[in-house]
Amino acid sequence: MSILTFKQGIHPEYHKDLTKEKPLKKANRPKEVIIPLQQHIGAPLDPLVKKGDHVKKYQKLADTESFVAAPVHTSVSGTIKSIEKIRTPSGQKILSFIIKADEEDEEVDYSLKTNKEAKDLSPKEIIKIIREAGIVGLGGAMFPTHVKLSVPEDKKIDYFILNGIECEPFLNVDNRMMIERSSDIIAGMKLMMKAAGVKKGFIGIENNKPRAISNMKSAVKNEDNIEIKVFETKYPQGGEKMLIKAALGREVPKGGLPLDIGVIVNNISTAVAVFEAVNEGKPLTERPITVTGEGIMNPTNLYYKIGTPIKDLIEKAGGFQGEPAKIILGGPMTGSAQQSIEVPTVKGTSGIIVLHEKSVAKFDAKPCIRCARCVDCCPMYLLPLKLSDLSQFERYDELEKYDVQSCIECGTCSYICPADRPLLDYIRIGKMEDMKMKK
Amino acid sequence: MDSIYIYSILSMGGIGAILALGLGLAAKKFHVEVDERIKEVEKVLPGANCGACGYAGCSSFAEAVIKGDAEINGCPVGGNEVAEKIAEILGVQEETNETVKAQLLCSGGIKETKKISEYHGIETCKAVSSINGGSKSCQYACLGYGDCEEVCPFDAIEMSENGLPIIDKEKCTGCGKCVQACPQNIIVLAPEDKLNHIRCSSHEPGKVVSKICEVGCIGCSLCVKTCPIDAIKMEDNLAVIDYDKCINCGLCSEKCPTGTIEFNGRLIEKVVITDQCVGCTRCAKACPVNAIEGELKKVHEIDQNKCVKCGLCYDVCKVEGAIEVTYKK
Amino acid sequence: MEKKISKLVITLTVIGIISAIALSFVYQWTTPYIEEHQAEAQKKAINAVLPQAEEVKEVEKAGQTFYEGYDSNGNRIGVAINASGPGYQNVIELMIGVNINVDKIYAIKILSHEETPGLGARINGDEFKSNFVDKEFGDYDVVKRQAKTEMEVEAIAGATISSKSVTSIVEKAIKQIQSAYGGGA
Amino acid sequence: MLKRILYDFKNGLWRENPIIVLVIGMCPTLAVTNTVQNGLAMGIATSFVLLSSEIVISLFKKFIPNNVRIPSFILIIATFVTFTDFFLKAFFPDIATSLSLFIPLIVVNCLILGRQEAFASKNPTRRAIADALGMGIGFTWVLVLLSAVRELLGMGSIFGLTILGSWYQPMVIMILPAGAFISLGVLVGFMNVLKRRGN
Amino acid sequence: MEELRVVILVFISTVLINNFILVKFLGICPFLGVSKQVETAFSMGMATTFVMTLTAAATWLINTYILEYFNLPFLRYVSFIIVIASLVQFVEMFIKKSSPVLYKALGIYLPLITTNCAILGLALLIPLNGYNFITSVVFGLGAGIGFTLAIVLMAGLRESLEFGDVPESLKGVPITLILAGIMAMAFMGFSGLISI
Amino acid sequence: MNKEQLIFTSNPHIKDSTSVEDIMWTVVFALVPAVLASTYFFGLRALLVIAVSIIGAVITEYIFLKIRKKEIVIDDGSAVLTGLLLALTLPPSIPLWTAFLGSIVAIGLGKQVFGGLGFNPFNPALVGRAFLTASYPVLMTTWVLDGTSTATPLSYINNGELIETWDLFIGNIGGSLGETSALALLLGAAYLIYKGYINWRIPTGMISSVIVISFLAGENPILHIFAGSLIIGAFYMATDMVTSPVTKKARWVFGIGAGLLVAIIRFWGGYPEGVMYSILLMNTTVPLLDRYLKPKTLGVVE
Repeated sequence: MSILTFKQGIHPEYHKDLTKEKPLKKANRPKEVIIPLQQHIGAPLDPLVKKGDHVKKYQKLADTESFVAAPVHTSVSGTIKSIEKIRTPSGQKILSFIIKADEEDEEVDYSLKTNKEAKDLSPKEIIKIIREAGIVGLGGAMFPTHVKLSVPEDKKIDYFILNGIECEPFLNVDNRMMIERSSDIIAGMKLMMKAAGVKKGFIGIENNKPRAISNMKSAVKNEDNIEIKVFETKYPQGGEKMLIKAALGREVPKGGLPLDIGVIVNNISTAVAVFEAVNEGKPLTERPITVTGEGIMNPTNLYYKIGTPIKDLIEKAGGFQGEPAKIILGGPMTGSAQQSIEVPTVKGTSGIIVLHEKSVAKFDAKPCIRCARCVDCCPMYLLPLKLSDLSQFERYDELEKYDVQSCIECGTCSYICPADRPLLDYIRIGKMEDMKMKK
Repeated sequence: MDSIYIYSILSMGGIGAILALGLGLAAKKFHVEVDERIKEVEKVLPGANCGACGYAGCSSFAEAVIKGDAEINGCPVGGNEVAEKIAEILGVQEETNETVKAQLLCSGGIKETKKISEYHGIETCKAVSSINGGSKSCQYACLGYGDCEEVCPFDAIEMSENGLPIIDKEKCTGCGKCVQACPQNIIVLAPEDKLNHIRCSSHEPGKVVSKICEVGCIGCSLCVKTCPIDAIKMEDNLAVIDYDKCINCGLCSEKCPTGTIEFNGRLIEKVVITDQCVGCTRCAKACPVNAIEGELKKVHEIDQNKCVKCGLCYDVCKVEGAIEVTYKK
Repeated sequence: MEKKISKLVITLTVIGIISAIALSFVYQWTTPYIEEHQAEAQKKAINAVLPQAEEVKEVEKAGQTFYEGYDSNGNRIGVAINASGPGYQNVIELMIGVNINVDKIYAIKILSHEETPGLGARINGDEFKSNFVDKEFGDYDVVKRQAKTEMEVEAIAGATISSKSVTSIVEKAIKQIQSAYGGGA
Repeated sequence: MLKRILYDFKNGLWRENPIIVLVIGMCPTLAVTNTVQNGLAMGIATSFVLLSSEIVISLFKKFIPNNVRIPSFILIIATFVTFTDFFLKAFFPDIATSLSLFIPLIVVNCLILGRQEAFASKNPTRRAIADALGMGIGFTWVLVLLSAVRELLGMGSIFGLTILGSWYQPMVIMILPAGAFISLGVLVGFMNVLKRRGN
Repeated sequence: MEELRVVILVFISTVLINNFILVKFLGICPFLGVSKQVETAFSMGMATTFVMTLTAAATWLINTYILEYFNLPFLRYVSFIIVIASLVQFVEMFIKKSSPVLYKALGIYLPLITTNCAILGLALLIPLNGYNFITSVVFGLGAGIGFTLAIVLMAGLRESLEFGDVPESLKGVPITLILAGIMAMAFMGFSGLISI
Repeated sequence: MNKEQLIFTSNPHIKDSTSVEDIMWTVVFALVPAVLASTYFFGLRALLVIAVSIIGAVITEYIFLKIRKKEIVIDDGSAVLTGLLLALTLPPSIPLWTAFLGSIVAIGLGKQVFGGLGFNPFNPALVGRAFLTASYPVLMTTWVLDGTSTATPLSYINNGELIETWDLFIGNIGGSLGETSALALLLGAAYLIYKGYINWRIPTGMISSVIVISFLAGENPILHIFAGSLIIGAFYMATDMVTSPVTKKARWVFGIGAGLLVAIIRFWGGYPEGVMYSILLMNTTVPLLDRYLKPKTLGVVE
C-alpha cells in the first residue's frame, strides 16, 4: 500500500513511546468538577440549573434554541456549588458550573435512549441524538459535530474521513482508541456516514502506529465502503487540509471548508462518542486523554470525566516528577500553556504535557538569516518570514497580499526557525490586525 | 546687425512664444479643479520638482501634506522657511472644538495585580493578549508592556516602574493612537475638563476582584447611589461614568471604598448664598438636585440637606461674592 | 484668461530674446578662442603622429579626411587619420600616422577615451603607445606578457580589453589608409 | 541687517548645506569629484551660476508673472550656464573637457532652481547675494572634500601632485562610479553622526 | 543591417553598460528620492522612459532643423530645457484631463522629470554622439529602461531594508548611496560587453 | 509544586535544535577540504592568506558590533565564514594587506552597514572581492603557481590552450585559492546538501544554464564548469541564505539568471570570469524575485 503524504512539513521528535503501550485507564471520580458553559464554537448557551440545585449524572446543564451549539452535561452527580467565571484552558474566563460531587452517582433517566435499534434510525434522528449528546469535534477544534454532519442541500459529499493521524508529538489518545475500540469506531463512523448521507469513507492513520493500523484493518474487513489509508509520519499530517490534499489531491479553498470539496473530516474519538450516544444514550461527558511528559511520574492514557481539574489527572498519573516548568494542554505544537493546575478540562482536552525547564523551547529572537526553512516547511505554502516581518513592523495592510488568513497556526515555522524567532506569535497578531482592518 | 543675432532672436523668441502660447491654452483647456489648500501649499514650495522629498514632485508633496501623510518639513530644498509657511497654511484650519485627553481606566500595576505566571515571548501587550488572555491575575488589567508608550507620537506616555502608563496631560493631544493600540481597551479619550475617572475596567464580580486586585472596582454601587445626577451606571459589575453628564463634584471618589475613583479637583465642604445675590435664578436652574430656591430678583437660599456640594451654582453665578464656597482640606 | 496668456507669451518671449542676444554675443566673443584651441589640438595631434612632417595637407578621399604630411622637400612622407571604435566603457578616439612608403606606423595618439582611470586609461601612456611605434602593417596579437615578435602587442596589465580595443582600432585605420592609398605597394 | 545677511551666508555652509543636509544636486557631486581640480572647478562654476541668477532674479522678480516663473527661471539659469560653458571652453579647455556634460547639467541642478524659488524670488538682492555665496561655498567645500578623499585614495595624489608616494597602491575603485556612491554615502552618514552628536 | 546592429548595440549599451544612473550619474535625485517603494519606482521609471523617448525625438528635430540649420549651437541648452519643460507640462496636463487613472499611475511623476538631469543629459548626449533620428529614439528608450531597471532594483532593496536594522545615521540617503555603489560594482560586470 | 510560577508562552512548545551557529559552522566545516586542497597546491601561503582574511573579518565585525553597542556574536561563525569565503576567491599571490583590506570591506561595507547578519542584501564576501577587483585589478589577476606566473584556466581557454580535464577537476592548476579543486568543493557541497543547509535548486539552475549556453556558443561545457569559480560560486556563494531568494520558484530564476549572466560575461563580456558579478547582479533582484514569485497558497485557485 502506498504511503500518502503532503508536500513540506516537519519531523519533530515524537516522544510517543512514553505512553504508546499504556492502555486507557479510567481516571478517579473527581470530588469537584468545573464545567464551563461554552465548550463549542457557536451560539452561547443559557444555564438550565442554578446555584444550589442538585444534578444527576448526565443531566443537561445548559442549552439554547440555536442549532449551531452543543449543550453541556454534568459528568457527575452532585450539587451546584456556584456558577462563576473560571479561567479555562483557552485562557478566557468563562461562566462555569462548579459541582460538588456526591457519593450516590445517580444517573438521569436519559431521554436520548430510543427504542429503535441503531440501524433503524433515520439521518435526521441520528443528528438529533448527536446534538442532544453535546458532541463536538474532539480533536481540539470543538466544532459541533451535528452541524458538520448536516450537509446543505446544494453540497454533495463523496468522502467521509475519520482522522486517526494524531500527528502531534506525545499524544496517544487516538492511537489507543484505535487499538482498543476499533469496532466501536467503525460503528460510530457508519452512523455518522449515514447521518451525512455519504457512501464512501476511509480512516487515515500515520505509519508510526502499526498496531492501530492492523486492528483497524481487521475491523473493516467486512466493510466494503470503508478503507484504511496509511500516511507518512509527518507534522502536520493530521491538519484536515493536509490530510485531504494527501489522500485525495483536493485543496480546501481559501476561506472555505472541506464541505466545499465534498469531504467531511472527523476525529477518531468523536466517532466513539457518537457510538456511545446512539447505542447507550450517553451524552459526551467522558473522553480519553494522554498525561505525559518528563515532568509526569507515570505517563499514562486516561479516560476521564470532562470537567475534572487537571491536577486530579496529574495525580492519577503519579503526580509530578521533578520540578514542573510548563504545563501544556493539548499537543506541544498547538496546545496552550497553562498558568495554574486548577484549570478544568473541557471537551477538547486531549493531552496534558508537563515539561521541565530544560526542555522548554525558548524564543530569544535573533535576526532572520532568510534560510527559508519556514518557507520550505509551511504546510500551507505561505511565507512565514515575510508575514512575521510585516506584522512585527506593523505593516498590517500588506498582510492580505500574502494570504495571512490561510495560516493554520500549526507552529511549524516557529519550530523550525534556527534563529529562534517567534514567527507564529507575530503571524497571529498579524491575523488579528488583518481581521480588524477588514471590519 | 549680425545675422546670427537675427536668427537666434527669431529662434528663441519663436520657441518661447509658441510654447508659452501652447501651455497657456493647454492650461485653460485641460484645467482640473484642485483643492485650494493644495494649491496654496504648492505655491510656497520651491517648485523644483526634484523628488528629494520622496514624492512625485511638488504638487504630490503638497497633496500629501494636506492629507497628513507628509511632514511639513518634508521638503529639503525649501528648508525651514518653507516649513514655516506650510505650517501657517495648515494652521488656519486647525480649530479644535473640545480638547480630549487620554485616560487610563486601570490602576492595577504590577504591585496591585500580580503576574500569575512567567511569560516568555514577544514583549508587547498585543502579543501577550493574543495568547490565552495574558499572564496577570486580572484579565482586564493593564498588561504593562507599553504598546501605548511605543505608539504615542508625542512622547506623552511613559511606563512607570509599577508597569502602568503615565499620561502627560501637557503633551497629550488626544490623538487616540494609544486607545487603538491598547489590546485591553483600557485607555479612553475623556474631555480634558472632567476630573472624575473610574480607574478600573474589570467586569469580575466584587468577590473575585477583591481577591486579585487591591484597587479594582468591586461593584458595590456606592458611587452610583452617591452621584447626584446619575452619571454613573453599573455595567456588568463595573461602575462606568458618563462624561457627558459628570459635573465634577467628586462625591463618588469620596465614597469609593477601594479608591478606584480618582478626583483631581477640590472637594467642597459647604456652599452658602450671601446677601450679594441679585436673584437671577441662574444657580437655581443649574443645581442638579434642586436644592436652591428663591424668587426672581430676590436672594436665593440653599437647602443644605439637599445640597450635594457639587459647586455648579458657584460656577454659573455671575455676581462676585454672591455664592461662597468652602473647600475641604 | 486671454490677458493672462498674452502676458505669459510676452514674458517668455522677452526673456528668450534677451537670452538669445546675450548668448549670441558670448558666442561671437568666445568662438575664435575655441576654434583656436581646436586647431591647435589638431595640429598637435598630427605633429605627434607625423613627427617629421613640415607641412600638412588635408585631403578628402572616399568621404574621409586624411592628413598628408610632407617634408621640406615636398615629399609625401606619411598619412594621418582620425579613427575611433568601442573601448571598455565608451568610444575611444585616436589619431594614427603611418608611413605608406614602407608600410609602417609612425605613432598613435589617443584623442579621447573613457577608460578606467589608472588602468585602461594607460592606453594614453607612452609605454603602451610605444608598442605601435615603427610597427609593420598587419594583424596584431595582444599578449599578456612581454612581446616577443614584431606582430605582438603587449597588453596593459589588468586592462586587456582596452589594449585590444586600441589595437583593433589601429588595424581598422590601417586598412582604411591602405584602401585609400592603394596600400601595400 | 548685517546680522541677517551674515546669517543667510552662514546658512548654506553647514546648517542647510545643500549636499550633506538638503541632499540635492547629487549628480555633479558624484560625477565630477574624481579629482580635486574637477571638484573645485565644478563648485566654482555652480556658484557662479547660482550667484548670477540669484542676482538677476532678485532684481527682476517683480516683472515675472507667477505662472511662468519656473520656465523663466530655467531660461535665465540656462543662459548663465551657456555663458559659463563657452567661457570655460574658450579659456580653460582642459577643465571644460573633463567636466564635459556636467557643465550644461548645472541647469537642472535642483540646488540652483531651488534657491531661486525659495530665496531669490522673495528676498532683496543683498540677501540673495549672501545666500548664493553661502550656498555656493557650502556646495564647493563638500565637493572639494569629497574629491580630495577620492583623489587621494584613488590615485594617491591631490591636484595631480603625488602625495602618498610610490609605496601606495591606488585604490582605483574610489575614482570609479562605485567609489563615488560609496564615499558620498559614507560621508553623508558621517555628517549625520556629527549632526546627531551636535543635537 | 549595419544600421540595425548599431541600434541594438546602442540599446544594450545604454541599458546595461553605460547605465544612466549607475555609470553616468544622471538622474540621481529621483533615484534617491523615489526609490522607496517598488510600485512607485516602477511608475516613475515608466514615466521617465516615456518622456525620454519623446525628448529624444523632439530635441533631435529641434537640433537638426533649427540649431544646426541656422548654426546656433549656443542656444542648445536654453532651447532644449525650455522644450523639455513645456513638453512635460503639456503631457502632464493632457493626461490629467484625459485619463485620471493614467495620471495617478504615471502623470504625477511627470513634473519630477522636468528637472531630472537625465533628460537634459540625454538631449545633450544625442548631438554629441551624432546619432540619427531612429538611433536617437532608441537611445532615449534604452536610457529610460536602464533608469527603470536601476530604480526598481533599488526600490526592491530599500523595501527589504525596511525590515532590517540599518544604523540610524545611515538610514535614508547614505544607505541608498552605498547600495547604489555596490550595484555599480556589480554592473561593472557588463563592461566591455559590446566591444567584441 | 516547588517552582513559584509556571512558564507561559504561546505555541509551539518544542523546537528544532538546529541553530544559526550550527548552520554557519557546518558551512565552514564543509569548506575544510577546499582549504586543505589549496594548501596542498599553493603551499602554506594559502593558509596564511586565509588566516589573515578571517582575522580581518572577525576584527571588523567585533568593532562594528562594539560601536553599535550590540551583543558580540562573533561565535555565530558568520564573520569567520565570510572571511574564509573571501580568501578562497583570492589569488594565492595576493599581498596579505590586500586580503586584510578585502575582509574589512566585506564585513564593513557588505554586511554591517546594513545592520549585520541577516540584513545584508549582497553576499559580503563577494562585495569584498568586487571591491578588490575594482581597486587592484593587477594584483587580483596575477596568478602564481610553483613560483611562475600563469594564467587561470579560463584565460587558457581564451588562448586556446588545452588542459587535462582531470587536473582541472582535482585542482592541479592555477587559479584562486579555493576555486582550483572542484573535487574538494563538491565534497563539502554534497555534505551541505545532505544536511539541507544549501538549496540544490540554485546550483542546479546556475550550472545547467552555463552548460546550455556553452553548447549554444560552441564552447566546451566541461571546461566552463570546472575552470574558474563556477563551482564555489554556485554552491557556496549563490546559495548564501541571507542573499538568495526564499521561494522555490525564485530560487530557480535566481540560479538560472546567474548562470546566464556568467555565460554572457565569460563569452561576450570584458572579463574572463563572471561568477562574482553575476551573483552580485542577481542579489540585487532578490527582493523583487521573492515578491513576485511567491508560492501558491494551499487552497488558492488561480
